[in-house]
Amino acid sequence: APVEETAAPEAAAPAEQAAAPTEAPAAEEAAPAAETPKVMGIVMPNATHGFTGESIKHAEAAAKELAAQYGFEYKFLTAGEASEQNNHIDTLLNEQVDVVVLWPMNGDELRSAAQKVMDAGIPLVIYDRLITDFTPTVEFMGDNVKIGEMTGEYFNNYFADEIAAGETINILEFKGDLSTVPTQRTDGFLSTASEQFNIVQSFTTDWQRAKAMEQMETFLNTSTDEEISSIQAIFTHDDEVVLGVLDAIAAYNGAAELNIRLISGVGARRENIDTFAPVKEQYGIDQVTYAFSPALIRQAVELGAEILNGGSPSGLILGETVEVDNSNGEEFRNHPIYITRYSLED
Amino acid sequence: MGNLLKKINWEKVKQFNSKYSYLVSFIGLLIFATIINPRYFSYRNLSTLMLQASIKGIITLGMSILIIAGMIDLSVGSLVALVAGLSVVVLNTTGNVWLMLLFCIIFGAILGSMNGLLVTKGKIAPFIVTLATMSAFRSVIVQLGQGGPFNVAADILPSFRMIAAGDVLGIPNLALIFAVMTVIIAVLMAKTKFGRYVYAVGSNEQAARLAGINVDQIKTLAFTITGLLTGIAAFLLTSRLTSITAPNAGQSFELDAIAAVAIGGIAMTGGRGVIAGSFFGAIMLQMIEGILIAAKIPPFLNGLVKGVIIIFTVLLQRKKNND
Amino acid sequence: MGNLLKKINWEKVKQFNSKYSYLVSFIGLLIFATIINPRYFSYRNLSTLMLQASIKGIITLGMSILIIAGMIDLSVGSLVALVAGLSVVVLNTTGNVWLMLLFCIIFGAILGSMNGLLVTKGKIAPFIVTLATMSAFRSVIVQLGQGGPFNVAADILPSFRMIAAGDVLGIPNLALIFAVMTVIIAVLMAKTKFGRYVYAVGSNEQAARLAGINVDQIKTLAFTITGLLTGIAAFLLTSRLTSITAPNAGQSFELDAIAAVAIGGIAMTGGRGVIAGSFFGAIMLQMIEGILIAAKIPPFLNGLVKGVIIIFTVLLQRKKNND
Amino acid sequence: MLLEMKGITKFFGPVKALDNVDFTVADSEIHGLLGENGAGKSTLMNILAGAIHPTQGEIFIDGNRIEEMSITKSNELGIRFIHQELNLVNDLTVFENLFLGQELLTKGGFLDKKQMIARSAEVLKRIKLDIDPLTLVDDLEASRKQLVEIAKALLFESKLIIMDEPTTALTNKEIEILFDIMRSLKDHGLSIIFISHKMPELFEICDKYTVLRDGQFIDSGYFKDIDEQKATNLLVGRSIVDSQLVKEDVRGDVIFTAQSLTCKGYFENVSFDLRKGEVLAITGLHGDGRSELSEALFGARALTSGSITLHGKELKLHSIRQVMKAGIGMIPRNRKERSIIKDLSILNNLSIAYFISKHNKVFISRKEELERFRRNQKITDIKVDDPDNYITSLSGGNQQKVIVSRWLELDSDVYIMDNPTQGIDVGAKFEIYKLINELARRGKSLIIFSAEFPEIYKIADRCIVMYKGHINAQLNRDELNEVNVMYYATGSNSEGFNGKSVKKD
Ligand SMILES: Nc1ncnc2c1ncn2[C@@H]1O[C@H](COP(=O)(O)OP(=O)(O)OP(=O)(O)O)[C@@H](O)[C@H]1O
Ligand SMILES: Nc1ncnc2c1ncn2[C@@H]1O[C@H](COP(=O)(O)OP(=O)(O)OP(=O)(O)O)[C@@H](O)[C@H]1O
Ligand SMILES: [Mg+2]
Ligand SMILES: [Mg+2]
Repeated sequence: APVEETAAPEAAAPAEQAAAPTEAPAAEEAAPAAETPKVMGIVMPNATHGFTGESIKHAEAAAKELAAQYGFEYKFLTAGEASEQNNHIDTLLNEQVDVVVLWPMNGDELRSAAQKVMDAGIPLVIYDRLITDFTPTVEFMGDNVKIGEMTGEYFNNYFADEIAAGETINILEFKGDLSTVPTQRTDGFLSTASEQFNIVQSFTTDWQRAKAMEQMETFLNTSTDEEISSIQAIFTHDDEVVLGVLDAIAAYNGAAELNIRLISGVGARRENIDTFAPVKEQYGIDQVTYAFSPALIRQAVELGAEILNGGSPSGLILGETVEVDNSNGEEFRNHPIYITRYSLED
Repeated sequence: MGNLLKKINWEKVKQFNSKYSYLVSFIGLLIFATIINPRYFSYRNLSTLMLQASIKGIITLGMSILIIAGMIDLSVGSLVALVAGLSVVVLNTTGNVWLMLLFCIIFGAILGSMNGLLVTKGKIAPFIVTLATMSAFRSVIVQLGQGGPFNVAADILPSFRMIAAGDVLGIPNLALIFAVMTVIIAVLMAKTKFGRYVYAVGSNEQAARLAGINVDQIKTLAFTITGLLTGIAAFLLTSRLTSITAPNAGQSFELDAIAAVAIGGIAMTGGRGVIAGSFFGAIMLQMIEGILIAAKIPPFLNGLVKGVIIIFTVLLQRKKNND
Repeated sequence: MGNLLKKINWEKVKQFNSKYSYLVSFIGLLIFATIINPRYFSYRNLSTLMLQASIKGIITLGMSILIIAGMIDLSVGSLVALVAGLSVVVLNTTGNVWLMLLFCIIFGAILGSMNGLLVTKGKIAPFIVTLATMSAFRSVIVQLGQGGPFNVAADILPSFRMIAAGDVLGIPNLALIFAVMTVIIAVLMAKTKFGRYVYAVGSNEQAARLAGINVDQIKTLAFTITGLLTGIAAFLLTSRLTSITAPNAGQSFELDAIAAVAIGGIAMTGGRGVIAGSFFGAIMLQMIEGILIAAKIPPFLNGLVKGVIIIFTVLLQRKKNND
Repeated sequence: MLLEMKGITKFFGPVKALDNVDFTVADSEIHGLLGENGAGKSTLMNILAGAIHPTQGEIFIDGNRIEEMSITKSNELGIRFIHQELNLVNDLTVFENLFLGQELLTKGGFLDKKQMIARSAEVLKRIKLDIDPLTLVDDLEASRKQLVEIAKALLFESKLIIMDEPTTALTNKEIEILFDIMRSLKDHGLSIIFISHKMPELFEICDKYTVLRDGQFIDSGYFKDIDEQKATNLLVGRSIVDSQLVKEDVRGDVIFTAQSLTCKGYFENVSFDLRKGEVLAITGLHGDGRSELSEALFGARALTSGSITLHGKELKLHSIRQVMKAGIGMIPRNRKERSIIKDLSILNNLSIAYFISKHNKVFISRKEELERFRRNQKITDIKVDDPDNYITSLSGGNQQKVIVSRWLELDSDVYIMDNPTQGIDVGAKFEIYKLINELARRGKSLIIFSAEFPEIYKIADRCIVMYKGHINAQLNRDELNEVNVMYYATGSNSEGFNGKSVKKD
């Protein structure tokens, strides 16, 4: 994927680019009669799992901060599926907002609505989903395919010896759910991972730790010892899922010898990094995860604020994906991505 | 004689109150929304509201029939996804919108009647049958699309999306279609034998059977009509979205439809309520979304406020019913 | 006289069949699973099965009471999340597991009774009340956690997780707790006045009232007990996961519980069925998950196969019931 | 022959409900079908109407053999069936119920509401039923519902009307109207099968009889050739001595006082008291507010004003449970809707009220439940195979016996019984009367709401006659005769000066 600009979280802060307006602490009170404040419309998916939940938190926090800083208003809308997001866009168009920041449930389903926004002459910021054959004002993306690709490459390096020796490496896959994001992660993985990786079984976890745990438990209980012992690595789509898999491994008391050496996740959550060392020590399992931070959404909101302030960002901006494994786990805690992510806690 | 007149009047008043209770809620909600946001009460906003309510609204019509018949359908959301996903394939292959519409109607009706047959021939509770088919329908379309979206081909897209995006004399097409469907179903339920039998079956199945009504047939038909309506909704949804993501298209439409039926004043126990109620119910449910926005409810609290408003809306009607 | 004997025996056989129909399904499913994967039928696997079924199973017990009483509760999944999330806070602040358990039980019961009061005092259908509270409970806990997880503090974690992970003489704690809860609820429903009243209310509310049963009280109690059981489930879930993600903890537990009740042979129309049925129902539902894994069903098709198996399991019982 | 049923056999599982029964009805004939509770009368009629299928046997209508009788087919053949239990759709209006399944349509295929309402009004007028066809059936009380059922059978041209105990919920006046209609239908060439447990009725209206016993055909013939004694013997298979009923005098103190009870729209200013060991009958015609009064006495309907004292203490009437605990039991009318818990077994149905006021243990004991059942089975003669069967497997009369037993188990001081012998056969009725006398002798007080004069006469010490929501007269045992009761029930005494009604004011 062509990266036009790699934006570190704090680098794209619009404060620097924008012609800084008067430092009005609370815009609504500061300029009540002069002119109606500009409005930013933000449309996001519902909080249905940890990632969307944290994303909403960051998006709202960012919107609040920036609104106070620059004196605009914002409307924050979430929805459970695409047609409701379409409805939200209609509502925002009725309200004649000045910029729309949209995180579509699924890109193509919002095409028609996105087109309407553009047709109405309203600048549109799209976050994290590609809409086929459509160019919004500006796009900001985490890169799910890239995460998959990087995981594949990591697996190739980790098992370089076995691959060189022509061995087949059996692995398990724990998907998120059945939607596009997991599909992209898997596609990316398959595109780079060596052909010698053999996915023995795939599970769909609905991003739930409990489900992943049950699935792993059942796999361990109902497979032959040889089958179990043959598994060398586990590819997952999410850090929470990793914890579920580890729970099951920890609870395993069967006869088979476990030869799992590597588990991959996505998220680089604090809770997971905490387990890196103890898991390595107890079970000899290495972990790798990719910092796909829910705080990235801040940058989309910042792009919206930039537009409201007269800036004109454009094109496709890709969020940074950082690889975190046992080697840099502790270091990563000082990384801006990590710091921003947990900045909202008291 | 004066006594008799009095009696009739009293009955009429009571009947009116219980019959049009949904209007009480509707007006209450409208006032509430307008207080929160004075701009709410505008033609443009209200017509958008109806447009927004239309797709789920059409499903709500079907759901009302089922609930009046004492049943329920949890599979409509998945059915939307299944029909809509495949209809994209039909459209892309044939390039013919009418063929696609026909497909949606027929395939929807077939899936609906499948639910109906499982309920009547299999003698399984509707809740369970449709819980199972909810899972099955979704699974089939996700498998067919391998998790990915079904996209309307680029050449057909611009004209096709105008079905949902267009309007007639300033009235959005979707709103118009919703209104027409409501009238058709309202007539079906109030003015035909079928409608009468649906009420009878929902109120007292045994009595209906002893009156010579073919209860199984009515139930199957109710499911079939719901499937058909859901098929139409799938068609419209496809035009509105121009892309169907199998895993979550139509997600939780069933719950929204059921909630709409309930706040439209149709009894969950069957046998009572009118279609006009579900029409307003669907619109009210959409109004709640609008209220959440206007009142600037923090996103995480949307669910709480929505739940409270639903309860409140239903309560408002119950009061009137019981007096 | 010989005639009479014959008569009685036949009745007994029929009664046995209809009473223990869930066993027919259970054995059927077990054979099916074992054919697919001979290793299925092992002590280790069966005990894990029961462990896995336990948390939702305890909720299923509550759901059975409600369904026997002719009601339903869609809010249990959200209730689990709300109670579990806050219980983590209680545990982390007090460091006392017993206090946390007490909190889960009491808070669960309070939320349950809230549902019950809305149903009885508000005269709103259980489906609608709990649809609304499902949304509300979830919203509250997501708001409190601001979308993020509630993590058990690191110092308490190792001992705390052993509640769910531990075992007694090789029997997993969770399985044991589930079994004990089943016995308690089974006795409650079969051997006490309360249980008898629940059946009566679910079968004919008016007759129950005229026999002196305080129908509202029984309904509220049924909801309260379900809330309490769900609170216990939340406690166990917290111990099992040691981290509660507010937006999706307990997600769709309600549907699983209802499906388990149904395949356990309890009539969705109320008044009939036994608790042992839901025990096996919960285990069967878990078996289906196991079968999906053992049969290596492609993930996209899981839903289809699950739906088919549910229908099939219920059908298996109906046949026996009606003959 | 209009109808011939040949060799009808029906099994319900192992239970042989009908055993090779023959049954014939000629044109223009009112045919009484007699039998004890559980004899198979309803089953036979259900088979005739196509509601259930016989295990064996044939049905001929006008000499033509009918294959696979179904509800629709029997309708088309002109057979109407008024079921023993109410089968109306409560959420529909009267006219919608009347035409249910046979709606009139306009040319466009839509429901012809206007015509259906007009025709309904006609038929309601014919049976002298003063209700608006647009009334919701739910708002009608049981006897009105029963009349709507009857009206439903008269709506279309028919050849044969089956009436399965149509009079159990009706008052004398309504029964007379029904009989008038039956006679006129007969004049028009129709035949009617009439099922009842009330001998005088049968002798008054029927031409022929057929007796069933234990599912078997016993005898058939003309009523003019037999008398009540003979009929009873045929029915029961042994002779019953009716003269044993001895009423003793009441000497107890007043234990129960109703003071100025008013329930707006139904009854007004009702006061009476009740002595220990006294049997008080309350009777009247439709619109007397009697049924609402019975509910109010039990706390099942809120009073507008007034109070009730029991044992000198004022009753808390807002909770049925409290009323029961204070020592009052009540058998409600309309068994199917108000008493039968269809998913519970016979055993559990019998026990349910006992738990409310008598049971103090933590657990239910099956042994005790069985004992309770056996004891009552002896008293009320419940015919049952296995007490663990669902109560719906019992015949109507036997269900009623279970319900009576349910309340006897409470050992209450005061019993309110609303139409307690609904559908109970001659033999068992006699047992129940004996029982009531026995209860009174043991110092229990009873308030019996009934419209059956012979019943009242057999058991009552005193009788309150209500008229339009007021107590119109209190008759002592020596004043008790049918003429007197009718005189006050129709309000003949007050006619001319104050016939004011409290109904729906
Ligand atoms: N659904 C059923 N299942 C099992 N047994 C039944 C069923 N219906 C009726 N029976 C049995 O069939 C027999 C005849 O019952 P039926 O209702 O015909 O009696 P009946 O003559 O109408 O009595 P009653 O005067 O009490 O109404 C009874 O023994 C009854 O228990
Ligand atoms: N086979 C039938 N089925 C149902 N109703 C019938 C049938 N034959 C006649 N009727 C109805 O019976 C009613 C006659 O009842 P009734 O005898 O009270 O009236 P009538 O005017 O006295 O009769 P008549 O014409 O003999 O003097 C009519 O309304 C007619 O529709
Ligand atoms: Mg009978
Ligand atoms: Mg005449």
